[in-house]
Amino acid sequence: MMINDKNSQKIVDIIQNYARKHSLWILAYGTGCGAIEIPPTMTSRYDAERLGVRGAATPRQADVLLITGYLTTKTLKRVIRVYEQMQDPKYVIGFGSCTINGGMYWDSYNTIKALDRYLPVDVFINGCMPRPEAVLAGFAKLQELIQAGKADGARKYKENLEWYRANQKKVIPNWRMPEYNW
Amino acid sequence: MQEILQYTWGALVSFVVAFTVGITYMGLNRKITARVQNRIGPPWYQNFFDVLKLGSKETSIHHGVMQHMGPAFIMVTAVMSLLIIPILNDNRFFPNLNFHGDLVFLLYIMVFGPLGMALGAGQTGNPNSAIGVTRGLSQMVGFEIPWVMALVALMIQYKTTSIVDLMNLQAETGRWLMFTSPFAFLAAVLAMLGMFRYAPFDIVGAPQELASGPMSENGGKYLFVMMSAGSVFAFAKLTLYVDLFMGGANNLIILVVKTFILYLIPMLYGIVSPRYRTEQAIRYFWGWPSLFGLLAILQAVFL
Amino acid sequence: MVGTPVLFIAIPLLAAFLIPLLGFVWKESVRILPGLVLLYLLYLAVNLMGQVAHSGTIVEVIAGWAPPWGINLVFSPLTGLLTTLMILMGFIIWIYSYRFKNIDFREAVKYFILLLMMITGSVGIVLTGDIFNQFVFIEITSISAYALTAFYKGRDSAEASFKYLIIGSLSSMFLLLAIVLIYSQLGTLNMADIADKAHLMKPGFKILALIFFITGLGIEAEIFPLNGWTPDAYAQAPGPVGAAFSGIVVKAGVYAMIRVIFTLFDVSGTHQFLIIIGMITLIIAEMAAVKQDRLKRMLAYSSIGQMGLVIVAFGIGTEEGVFAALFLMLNHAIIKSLLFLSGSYLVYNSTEKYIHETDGLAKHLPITSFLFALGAIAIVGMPPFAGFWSKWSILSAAAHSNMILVIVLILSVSIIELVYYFRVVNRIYFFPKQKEVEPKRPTINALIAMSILGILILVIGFYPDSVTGYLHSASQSLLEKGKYIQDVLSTGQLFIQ
Amino acid sequence: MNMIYIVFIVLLGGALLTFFANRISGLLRDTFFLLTILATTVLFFTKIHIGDTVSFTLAGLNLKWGLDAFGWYFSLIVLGLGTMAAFYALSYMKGKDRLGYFYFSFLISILSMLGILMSHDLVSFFIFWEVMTWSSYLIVIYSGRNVQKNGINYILLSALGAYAMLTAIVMVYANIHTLSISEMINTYPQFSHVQQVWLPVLFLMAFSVKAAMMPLHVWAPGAYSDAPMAYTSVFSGALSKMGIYGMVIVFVSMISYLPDDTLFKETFAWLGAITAILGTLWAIAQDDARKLLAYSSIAQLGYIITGVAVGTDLAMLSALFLAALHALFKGTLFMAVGAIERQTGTVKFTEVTGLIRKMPWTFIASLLAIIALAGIPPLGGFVGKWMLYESLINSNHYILVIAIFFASTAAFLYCYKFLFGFFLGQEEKEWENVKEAPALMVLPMLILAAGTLVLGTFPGILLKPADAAMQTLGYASTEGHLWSMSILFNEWGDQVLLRPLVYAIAGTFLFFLIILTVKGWKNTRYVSTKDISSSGEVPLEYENLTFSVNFYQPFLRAVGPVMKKRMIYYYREFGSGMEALFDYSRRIYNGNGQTYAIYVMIFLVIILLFKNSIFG
Amino acid sequence: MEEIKSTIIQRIKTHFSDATEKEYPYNRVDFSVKKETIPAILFYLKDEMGFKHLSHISCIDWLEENEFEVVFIVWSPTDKIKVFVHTRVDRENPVMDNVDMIWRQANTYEREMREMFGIQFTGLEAPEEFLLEDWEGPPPMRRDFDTEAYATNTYWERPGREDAKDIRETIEKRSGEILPDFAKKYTR
Repeated sequence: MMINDKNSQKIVDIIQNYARKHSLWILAYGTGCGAIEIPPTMTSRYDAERLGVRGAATPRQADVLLITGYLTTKTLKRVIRVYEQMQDPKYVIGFGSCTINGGMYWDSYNTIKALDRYLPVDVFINGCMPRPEAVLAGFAKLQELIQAGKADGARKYKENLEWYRANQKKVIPNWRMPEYNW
Repeated sequence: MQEILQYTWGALVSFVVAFTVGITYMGLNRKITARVQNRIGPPWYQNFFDVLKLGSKETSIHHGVMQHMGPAFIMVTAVMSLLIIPILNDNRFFPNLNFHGDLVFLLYIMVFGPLGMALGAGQTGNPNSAIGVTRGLSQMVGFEIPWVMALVALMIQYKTTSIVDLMNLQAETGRWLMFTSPFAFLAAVLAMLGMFRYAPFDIVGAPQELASGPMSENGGKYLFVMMSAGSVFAFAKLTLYVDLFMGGANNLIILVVKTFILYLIPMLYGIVSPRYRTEQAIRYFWGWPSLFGLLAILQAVFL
Repeated sequence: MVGTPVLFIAIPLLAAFLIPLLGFVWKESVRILPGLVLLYLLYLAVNLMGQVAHSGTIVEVIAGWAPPWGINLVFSPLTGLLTTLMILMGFIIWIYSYRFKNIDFREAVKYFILLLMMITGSVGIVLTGDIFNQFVFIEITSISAYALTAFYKGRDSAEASFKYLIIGSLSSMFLLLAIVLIYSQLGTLNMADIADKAHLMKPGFKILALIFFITGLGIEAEIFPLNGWTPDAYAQAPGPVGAAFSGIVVKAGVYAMIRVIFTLFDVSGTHQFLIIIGMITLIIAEMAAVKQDRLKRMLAYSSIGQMGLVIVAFGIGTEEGVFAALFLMLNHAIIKSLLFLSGSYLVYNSTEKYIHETDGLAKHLPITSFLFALGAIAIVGMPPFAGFWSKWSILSAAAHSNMILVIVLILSVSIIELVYYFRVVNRIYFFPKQKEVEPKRPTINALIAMSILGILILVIGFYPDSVTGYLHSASQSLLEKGKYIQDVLSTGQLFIQ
Repeated sequence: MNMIYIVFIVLLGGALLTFFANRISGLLRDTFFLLTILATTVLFFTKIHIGDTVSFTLAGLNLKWGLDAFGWYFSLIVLGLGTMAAFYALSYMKGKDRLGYFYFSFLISILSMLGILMSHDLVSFFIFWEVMTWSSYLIVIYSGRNVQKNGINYILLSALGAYAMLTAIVMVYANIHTLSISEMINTYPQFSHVQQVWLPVLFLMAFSVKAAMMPLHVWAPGAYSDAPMAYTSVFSGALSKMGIYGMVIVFVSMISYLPDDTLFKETFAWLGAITAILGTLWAIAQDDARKLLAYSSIAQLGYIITGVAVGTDLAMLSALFLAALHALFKGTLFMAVGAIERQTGTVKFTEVTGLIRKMPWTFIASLLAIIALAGIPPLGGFVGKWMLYESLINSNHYILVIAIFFASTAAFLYCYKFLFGFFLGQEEKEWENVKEAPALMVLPMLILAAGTLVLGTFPGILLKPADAAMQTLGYASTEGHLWSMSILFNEWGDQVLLRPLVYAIAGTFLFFLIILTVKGWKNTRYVSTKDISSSGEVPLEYENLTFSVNFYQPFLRAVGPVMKKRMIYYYREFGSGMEALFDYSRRIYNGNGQTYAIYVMIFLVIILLFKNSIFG
Repeated sequence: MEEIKSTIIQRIKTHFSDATEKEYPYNRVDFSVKKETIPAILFYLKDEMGFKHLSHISCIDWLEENEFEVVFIVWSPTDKIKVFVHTRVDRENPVMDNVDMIWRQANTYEREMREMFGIQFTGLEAPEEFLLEDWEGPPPMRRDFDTEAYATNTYWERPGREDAKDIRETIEKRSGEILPDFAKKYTR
């Protein structure tokens, strides 16, 4: 890492990112069948807590939004709301095929097919459903990204808010939500 | 002026010590819990990461002035407790504000912060916060009874309301109060279970039911200050117990050892316990702990 | 010398006969004449009071027959005070009833004649020094009272009047018996003479006569088991007549009884008996008053209770006790009259006179309601109104005689009294008005009458010294039996010489 | 003419003028009212000096009025709070009916309280006591709500107490033939033992009714909540202190001479503590702010009673201090409730929420008052509480310490409920247009609340007059002696206690507040209370998310057995029993002429039968 | 069991002349009635015959017959017998009587059918929105609603997913079953 490099990080950022990557408080949005994969990930078999991953109770306290499975339009609305309530820096992990391309719900009349059209996803974890090993690998990837300062989904979301909003409003016709305020 | 500088210095140093030790204890708590559950668990320094991360959060929201001030309230309590509770037997290194009657003062200043924070939690408008606060306050009324009974028993027995006096007494006689007033110690320790709000008395901020209750709307810097204050306050409370019942400490290492042993009690009790409902918790504290407190008073009066 | 006591009897009697005659000439004179008479008598009474205070008791002999043979009138501080009070009350009631209920000429003639007769009779009872003469006056009073009770000619009024008549005739019977007993023993009817010679009577006869007196006069004085007539009569009589009953007639009855007990006979145990019987009267009446649903009945029971209290105070028997009793009589006359007078406007158009018909009338009859409330507060003995001072005197008198139980009972009963009066006042002020009730605004003369009473309450309340002097001399004159005898009998001797 | 007369004449005349001016114009009435209370206050504090007396004779009784330091201390409470409440009332009562009546009663009750404090003889004491009762009763029934229940309860229990006192007074009068209070106190040791015991009991009965002590408190919640809040602040803050005033005199001057005085003192101390505990528990259960504050007043008076009953010099000092402080904070709180009632039309916690941004000044005043009430340092309440604890510990009342501590800890629950219920929580659309109360209402609140703040740092302001007051009661001067003995003053060697602690608290607080504010200042944002993390759900405007029903249900469940039977229940049972008895006695008069005639005969026969035993 | 079933059939047939029964083995009896009879027969079953429990209300879209079939399943806890009550509703004008005054839980089923099939229940008092939030298309469970087309139009699809899009032909090949025409059009 070069000091003069424009993309390089300051020492403060390195320390902060180091702390951030070791303290990932997840808000597990158990939308679909993926929710069942979270307990083995967190409990003694795979013990994600050794990576600093820990459940958070509310979006205000959380760092990572974990979307575990298909999202109906009705759920998407809540997910967007939750994401917007989280504090920067914040990350999104799409979990399972459904978040990538719709998975087995590809032609459902009320399920979105690609999450990254609506929210900035930092890491996708493939699988239907992904095993806890895959989940841990996803977290490891996220940590890598954070340390490198590349997990900047939140910034992207803020910058491209209009595009995201347009996509969101396309599937959520009746938009009754407050303005975005972190 | 000299004095003020001295006290400020003492406060700063004890704050740093308390912060470090308190956060370490919290981390150790997680580690030990994980080990008990047959997990590897986070490293012991995990909570430093957490605090640092919370401190490095870029944005924060608040719902009004009271919520903004809430963490400051609880920090005041933590710092004031530290200022009053003697850290070591020898007052030279950490000079602080001890005076006669500081026990009574402590009892009140220790609820100052939670009440201030409760106001902040109330202003968020989140029903979970308010529910958590009501449970917390109710539970506090529960455990204050045995706790005050234990303290009153000490006051009766040793005719003083000063912590320093009690510490000097133990230093002179060489006997710890936990042996000379066992019932008071029991009552106080059982009250401590409630004070630390670990299981089975963790309904206040139960993440599953109440979404962490009073803290549910606090993130970023607010949670950062709260967590730091919690750690400092926990250490202060443990130090108070050590001072009162375990003869104080002559240097920091002994203090850390003693406080850690004491800390194991609520921690281990919490690991193996399910959760009480609020009224069950209150009845619990008004049962055996209060009986021990009563026995302590009887012992103090008649023996 | 502005006049003699005999004018108190003669003028109203004369006026009573003149009223119908003058009425033929000028109809309004029927209403005006009694007032003029009473005003003159009030002037006379006040003058005589001053004279009495200056030079002692006035004893007037009628028809030249000296005591103990002839009839005499005694205007002592005590009787003078009561006379003044009665005439004052009579005058106020006259002001009040000047246009009351818009009664027509014929009825007005009856009403004012009867009212005058009743006042005359009562004054006579107080003033006379002859026991049989007293009996006659009692009869005059009673008969006018019967007639006034039935004044409305309704079924209920007639019934009440009839009850009163029955009980009243029992009263006359016993009185006559007692008088006969005394006459057979002592051969005299003059009270001073009887008092002088009472020790000559056989004890058995003496007690028997006393018992007959107590029974007969107790009916007039509303003692407990003898007062069955009272609530009905008070409730059915017109409002001012109720005020006259409690302000004038009962006072006369109590006076007669007390005179008999204090002056005529000196039997041990009477005082305790008075206390007990008064206490019972007080307690039962006040308890009964709580559950009344008719305003005037409630006031009637309250009146009974107050008379019981008066009798208790007399029963204490010390100078303080008598003072307290007289003070209470004075206050009760004023306050209870005020309550009756204002109360009868509160239930003016009602046939049943239910308490709940007074709900919310304060908005429509502000002054009347205010005066009623003032009366209620005063009668329960709230300082700084008149009632407090009499209560205080009774209590301190009882305390000086070490009667703690009496004090406790009186105060407990006061609490009951307070409850039912305040309930009514609350109703008047704070309940929504009943739709069918049509409040009647009091006429100007009624307002004047009630206001005079209200002002009297305030004056006595804030400056009790305005009356205590008279009351003290009156109570001394009641207790100084020897002086009474001497005054009366010596007058006669003077006359003979 | 003596100034004492003039003060009373000013008050009485002002009351009458106010009453009659109501007919002419509202402005005139308000002017008279304000002028009267201001003139009284100014005259009282400038022209009447401690030690002034007047005496005169009325109805053959020697009456004496005067002012001593003890009365002066309490008149400080009465006139201070009274003036503030008067200003408040002008705005609070605007537009209501029967204002002449209200102001008249208000002034008369101020007069009666001053009269009580200045009475040096028993009769005028009693007279003013009763005037106080009925003038406050007039205000209790002013609103017309529940008059037959709450009003009658109040007047009934007051009369019970007053008549007990009257009994005691006539006993004294019969015994020593004088009515002077000082004479009574001087000769008290020579009374017979029975009287020595009964006199204090009877006096205390009267005083405990006014001080709303435990078995005699049933009137208080209803009466406090039914009176207009402008007066309730005086009612709870000053009028109930008259009970404390009397109690202090009785305890210090009479009970101390009893050989078995400890029993008395223990009993009353415990009654005070039980009052505090039960009052607190009941306050927690209330959903109506007026009721909550009423029960809270009962509880607070419980502490004061305990302090008075324990009666050591520190306990008495703490009781006097707490008495004044209670006037300050409870006056503020009742005024705040009045402001909220006026602005929103309701006083239920379940209905009104989130007023903090609408009524910020009211909130600040309430916050300060609540902190003082809870006894949390650094506000004045803590000083009083601390002295109370210290005195209890020093006088070996350890269990009492625990009881009081329990009550004051449980008090946090209702304190929080008050603040949360009105000011915090969701900001509902229903209360969107609520405005801050008029300045005339806010300023008195803020002044009183600032009083608690000042007293927390400089309690000497109030402790000095309290000390002077205690000296007139025969205590040795506590200045120096007590203040150096007490834990409060020891370490600092300064009569103004706690100042370094206060500075430390304020400094720490400000330090962390600045840290919180400065850090990420640009990225800290205010969001509305509708924007909460409720599982991603967006609350609709009409959805009320505030948690306010069954607020302390778990706690109440835990203490349920204590609260099942209320005292009022026993009173009601007694009352209905009495009513049945009355109804029975009414039937004696059955309206039948023959029966009445038979009564006459029976009477005659009975007397004839027992004539020998009656007329022995 | 059989006796009970026969008495049930007996009683229903005597009371409701338009009811045609169909017997199943074990504890099941089916009736078909006209839609006007539905409230009456359900009332009768509940009040007179002890069928206290409404298990389910279901709907079948008979597109070819242009009718909806609504099935009420009721259960008698005493007799341990379930009764299916079938009725047919016109598909063009799907209106029928609301039965949530008989069983409160019928409300939920009816709301679901209203959203998913577009059957209007007269007098059903419930908010419009139940399962589908902000739904603007036709009732999605009708067989003539083309889900795939809707999804393709509404939701962005990630390019590159072409496999196994329509497996109808594969199924046809594997099983040898010949699908009817309507199935070819409306199912996958």
